Amino acid sequence: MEDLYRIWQDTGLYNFEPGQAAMLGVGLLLIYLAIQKGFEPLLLLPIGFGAVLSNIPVAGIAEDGGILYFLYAGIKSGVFPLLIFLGLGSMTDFGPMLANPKTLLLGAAAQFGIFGTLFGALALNAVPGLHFTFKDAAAIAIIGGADGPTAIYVASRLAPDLLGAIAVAAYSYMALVPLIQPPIMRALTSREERLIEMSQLRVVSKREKMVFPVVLIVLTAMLLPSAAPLIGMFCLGNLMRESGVVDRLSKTAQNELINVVTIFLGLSVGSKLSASAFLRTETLGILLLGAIAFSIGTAAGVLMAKLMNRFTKAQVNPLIGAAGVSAVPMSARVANKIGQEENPHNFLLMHAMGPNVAGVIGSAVAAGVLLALVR
Amino acid sequence: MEDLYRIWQDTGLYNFEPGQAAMLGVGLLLIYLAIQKGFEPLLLLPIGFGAVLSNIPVAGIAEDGGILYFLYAGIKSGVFPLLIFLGLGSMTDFGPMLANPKTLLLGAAAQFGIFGTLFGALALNAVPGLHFTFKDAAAIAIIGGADGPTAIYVASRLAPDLLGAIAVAAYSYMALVPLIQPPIMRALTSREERLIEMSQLRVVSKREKMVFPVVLIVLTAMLLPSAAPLIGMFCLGNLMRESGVVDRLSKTAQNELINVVTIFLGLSVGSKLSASAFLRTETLGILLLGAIAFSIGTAAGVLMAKLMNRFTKAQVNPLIGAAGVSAVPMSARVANKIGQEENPHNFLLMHAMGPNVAGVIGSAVAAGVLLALVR
Amino acid sequence: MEDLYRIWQDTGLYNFEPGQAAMLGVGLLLIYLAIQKGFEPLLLLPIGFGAVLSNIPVAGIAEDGGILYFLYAGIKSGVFPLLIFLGLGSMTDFGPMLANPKTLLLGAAAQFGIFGTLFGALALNAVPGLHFTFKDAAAIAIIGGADGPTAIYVASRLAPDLLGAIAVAAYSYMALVPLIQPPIMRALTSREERLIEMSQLRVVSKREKMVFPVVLIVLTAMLLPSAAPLIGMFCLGNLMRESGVVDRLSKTAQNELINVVTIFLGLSVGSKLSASAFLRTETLGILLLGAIAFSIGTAAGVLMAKLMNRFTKAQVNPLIGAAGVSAVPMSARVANKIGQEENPHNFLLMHAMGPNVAGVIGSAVAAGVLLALVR
Amino acid sequence: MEPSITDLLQNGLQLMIVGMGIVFLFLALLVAAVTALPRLLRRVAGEKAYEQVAPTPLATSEPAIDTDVMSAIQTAIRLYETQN
Amino acid sequence: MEPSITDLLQNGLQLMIVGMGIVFLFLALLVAAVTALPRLLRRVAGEKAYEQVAPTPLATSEPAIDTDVMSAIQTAIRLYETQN
Amino acid sequence: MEPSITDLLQNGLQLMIVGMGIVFLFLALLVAAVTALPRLLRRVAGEKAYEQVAPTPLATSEPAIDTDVMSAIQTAIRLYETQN
Ligand code: NA
Ligand code: NA
Ligand code: NA
Repeated sequence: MEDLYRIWQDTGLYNFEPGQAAMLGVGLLLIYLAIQKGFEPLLLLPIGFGAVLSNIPVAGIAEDGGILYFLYAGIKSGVFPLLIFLGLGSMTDFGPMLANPKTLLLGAAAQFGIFGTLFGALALNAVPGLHFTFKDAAAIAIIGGADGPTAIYVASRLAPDLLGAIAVAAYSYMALVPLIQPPIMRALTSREERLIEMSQLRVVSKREKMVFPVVLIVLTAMLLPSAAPLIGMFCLGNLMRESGVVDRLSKTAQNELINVVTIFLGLSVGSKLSASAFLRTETLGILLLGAIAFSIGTAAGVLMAKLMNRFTKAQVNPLIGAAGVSAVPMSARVANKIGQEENPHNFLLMHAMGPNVAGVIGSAVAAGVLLALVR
Repeated sequence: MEDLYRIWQDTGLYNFEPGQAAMLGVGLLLIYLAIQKGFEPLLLLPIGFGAVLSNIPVAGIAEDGGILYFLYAGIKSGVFPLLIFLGLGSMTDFGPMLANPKTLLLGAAAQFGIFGTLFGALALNAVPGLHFTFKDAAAIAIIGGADGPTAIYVASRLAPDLLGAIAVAAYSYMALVPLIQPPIMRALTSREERLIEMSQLRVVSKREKMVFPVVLIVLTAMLLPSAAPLIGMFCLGNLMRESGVVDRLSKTAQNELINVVTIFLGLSVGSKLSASAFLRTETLGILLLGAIAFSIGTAAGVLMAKLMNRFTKAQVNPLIGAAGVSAVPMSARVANKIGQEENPHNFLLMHAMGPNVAGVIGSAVAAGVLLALVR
Repeated sequence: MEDLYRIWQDTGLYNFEPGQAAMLGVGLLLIYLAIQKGFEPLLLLPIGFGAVLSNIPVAGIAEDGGILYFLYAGIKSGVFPLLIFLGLGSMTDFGPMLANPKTLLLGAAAQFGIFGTLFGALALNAVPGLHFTFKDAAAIAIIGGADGPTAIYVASRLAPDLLGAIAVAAYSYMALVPLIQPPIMRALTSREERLIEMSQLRVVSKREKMVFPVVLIVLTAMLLPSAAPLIGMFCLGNLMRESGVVDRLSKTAQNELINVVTIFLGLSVGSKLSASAFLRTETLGILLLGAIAFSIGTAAGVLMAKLMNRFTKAQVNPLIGAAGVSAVPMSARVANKIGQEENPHNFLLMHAMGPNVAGVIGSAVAAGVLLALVR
Repeated sequence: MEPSITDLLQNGLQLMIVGMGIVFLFLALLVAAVTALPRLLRRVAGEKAYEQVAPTPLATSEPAIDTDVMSAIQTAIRLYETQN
Repeated sequence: MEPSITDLLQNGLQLMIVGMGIVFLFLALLVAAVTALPRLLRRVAGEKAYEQVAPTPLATSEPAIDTDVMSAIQTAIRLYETQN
Repeated sequence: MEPSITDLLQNGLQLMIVGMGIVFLFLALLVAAVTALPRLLRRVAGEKAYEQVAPTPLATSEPAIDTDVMSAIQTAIRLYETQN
């Protein structure tokens, strides 16, 4: 019964390395968090399942010839995150931001979460056993953008080895936004500030919405070409949406196309969750830095709002500054909820959508800076 | 008029080899069967059309540079059949199987169709003019799994040359299930057995359905990693379905994604229906073996049910054993129909769905065994 | 602040070459025409945006490693235009053509637009500064087919460098059909001719519609294999539609699949709109020749109808001859409109749909001739 | 050596003649095939089968609706005009 | 050197035995796992949680409808038959 | 040679300053552009054109088929009205 022996030699039980078993557990944990705790299930369920599949010994699902290996080409080439951006663009309504343009500055301020974390990651090199290169630090810092596809895009370019940990951290903390942000928001604002009611947003014409993505891509072309792939695909999606002349393309981009790519993207990210890449002290560092990144971004957004109130008459409720980290639409909802704790009739949701989508642009701009300067 | 002469030299009429003309006829026959006879049209129509296109002389549609050549990469890499499995997983309800777990054993027994056929294929080497290697025999045997994507996946790995004939046989016999199975089912059962009424299935909780795909992939990882790609993608689809938190992904997997891949898969399979690969004595052998495979599988399922009835009190109607070959949901319907011939109030459909989906798992496991041991 | 200097050196402002700036303008113009003037927005919006993206300096979006570079593989391989044809086939109703088969000849006559333009393009070599090879001329001539995917398919095979200009010309003139055709149609017909009422179309049986695509692909296989990829994918789509047994595949082919491919195709075409390829005297020649091509095709269709009226009793309104250029369904609508100017009760739309879809076949046949003879 | 314009034009003319010839030949063959089709199908299917098909068009797959709607409206209008 | 038919058949027989053995072993293990599953889930979730789950199946996502509908109809028919 | 932590931190600080600067500059420019946008659009389109845009959006969307059906129906209605 040589066959029986060979099949025994081919079993997972015979071949499991401790690291693989542990990573299988990590994959199952992600699936559990996605389903039972509602942690960004659209991404974390496929990522977790990808981790399970790619850590099955012998099967080689993530190695050359396996399906996850082929799918990963979509991340390596940058195509998957860019197509996700196309879909997100065709889902995004820039109306609230166009109605109150100064909220763009809140989206700018929150990017301090990125650059502060970059500094933090470099400082962690002082801890024995941790070693982050400048590229690593930049890739980790982008978690502070609170924007999954941007993080995956940048990480796949600057530090592919850290991609798994960075994506997991990014999506986990996005899911944890309702836990991370409120204490910071409350600590940095007075009750009076949280009670500020904002004037109703003006109606934004269809034409304005249509011209905006064109203005944005032209500005990007002029000033920051390295951000053009991300911002460009986002603008294309948004233009398809707002132009109203290619509805069938826009519908497909925001439904079937983004769904298919999401499945493939999640599985591919999961395929990078190998023991050798994930079970390192560095991962702990990344998880720590991710939490710091979200906190800094939140604080910077709130403080920026308070600063703006010193200079302009039309007051901004500083809570919406926290939405500048993006994590669309979670952080906008958090701002709204904290506001209603003080006054149930104070609806901040639409006001928070402005900095929220501005945060997407802001982190794409920051990504462009990192891609241009970190080599 | 040199041009006229050149275009005449480029016509199909000038270039048709007899084999190509014959294969064009085969393609048209498959299309006819698909449309007029309802033979698994979703697959056989694209396969037949792919055969037509790839046998047009000069055009080179299935040669390097032609569209069918590029599409075939999706089979060669295994990606297409695995994506089909993802979609099927998100269409499958394991409820009836979970309600009556012992029906899993019926799905196991029916796999005797695979291994018995393997033996038969090897025996056919005694016939002069027929020559099947061990790999060929294993690839042919998988027809007995009555599961299209599994057959295509295994054949593309073990015997790509036979892929066309194997796929055509697999789907044709699946369509012929209502003709092949009933005589065997009647011959092996008594009237009393066919009249057996089964106790109503218990309600299966959502949580059980959700945990099952996770249990299945973990077991596969432990015991039979070579089956992990097939079973893994199936489990992912099923988990997306049952988790209820990623409905948009699940809907896309079971609709647009599987539809697109089905078109591409069918065309690619058709592109392997060349005269040199199909017009051989071996194809007759494959067609013969396919019929045998389905018959053995059916018989084994029925006999297993009878055997089980000797040991357990809760009786199983042996007709549902025939559904163990999979061929979802055709063979379950056949079991139901034969049962109602004896007693119109005996609804076996739901009971037959248990072994039916168990048969899918069973043949994926058998495929894993073949892929692990046949080299 | 070396970083600041480096980022300035990376800006578009620092790097813009005049040609890139101009092409960015061309891209924006195409977007404007698509949205504000309704110029075939499904294609020209993505094409225009692709032109903008690919002309952003430094970003390299259309260079090796950029997303548009990867997407362009879908044109280079011919896969994208063929998938579009699959979708168009599953959207096309050949009923009106089958009800009045002689309208096929109108679709044949209109292809004179192609071959006349070929001659014209070669003649333009007499103009100093213009230089078209025979391949170039053939690729330009296909604009006269008034069929986007056919033009892109042929151009990608014969003159990839001219692809951008040819696609832009093809889609622009299709959008201009309501301006280009009417004067020619009026000039070549008398009032009496424009008043001709055609007898009502007979009902075409489902079976006829189902058999037609099979007849068409078999004829193509026999006589003109070089047209088989285009006509084959069209026939597959049409057969999926008319067979009625694979509705889910047909729906997907004519919706999500064609939408996704349209976005990718448009972007890829746009990526070929570089200054060096587009800002040449040749482009002016192409635009001129495109207008001529549509005019010749229109005239030939109308004159053919008049000729046919001399030989058959059942009179054909010569206006529907203009629909033979294809440009589905625009030119059929134009025929209907001009007819109703004379007699508002004369409904030519359905009659014009016959030559309209015949024109699609006609230009695919002409494409086959060009691909077979021009090397 | 580059071909002269005269050569090019001569080749172009030749291609035009051959090309239009083939296009017409192909579509004329198609006219013949399509014209013969209904009779052929009737013979294959037999009178009864054919008649059974006749009433179905209304129930055909939906993508064809545009055409059906158009011709229905057309018919309705014709009817209306003749009756008033 | 080609293997003889006898060798092939012997190998085939061996693979058959090993293969069917593994298939049965695997699915039998699955039977055990699936049988233990509801009890395990009840223990993990606690009685209350489990009962809270019970009423939901009707409200589950729609693709499952066929199954639910089928078993509902089955129950209804059984009831009807026993009561008449 | 590996860069020292001090070097890394210094570079990080520099990148932070430059990066935040560019982010703010870019988004501030966007604020300016967006603020100017409505006025600019009004000037380009002219008051009248601008007002004319308002009522149309409902009628914009693409499916041109309905247009044909619409005009057929419209014609039918016209006919009816004139003749009765
Ligand atoms: Na952000
Ligand atoms: Na099976
Ligand atoms: Na045409």
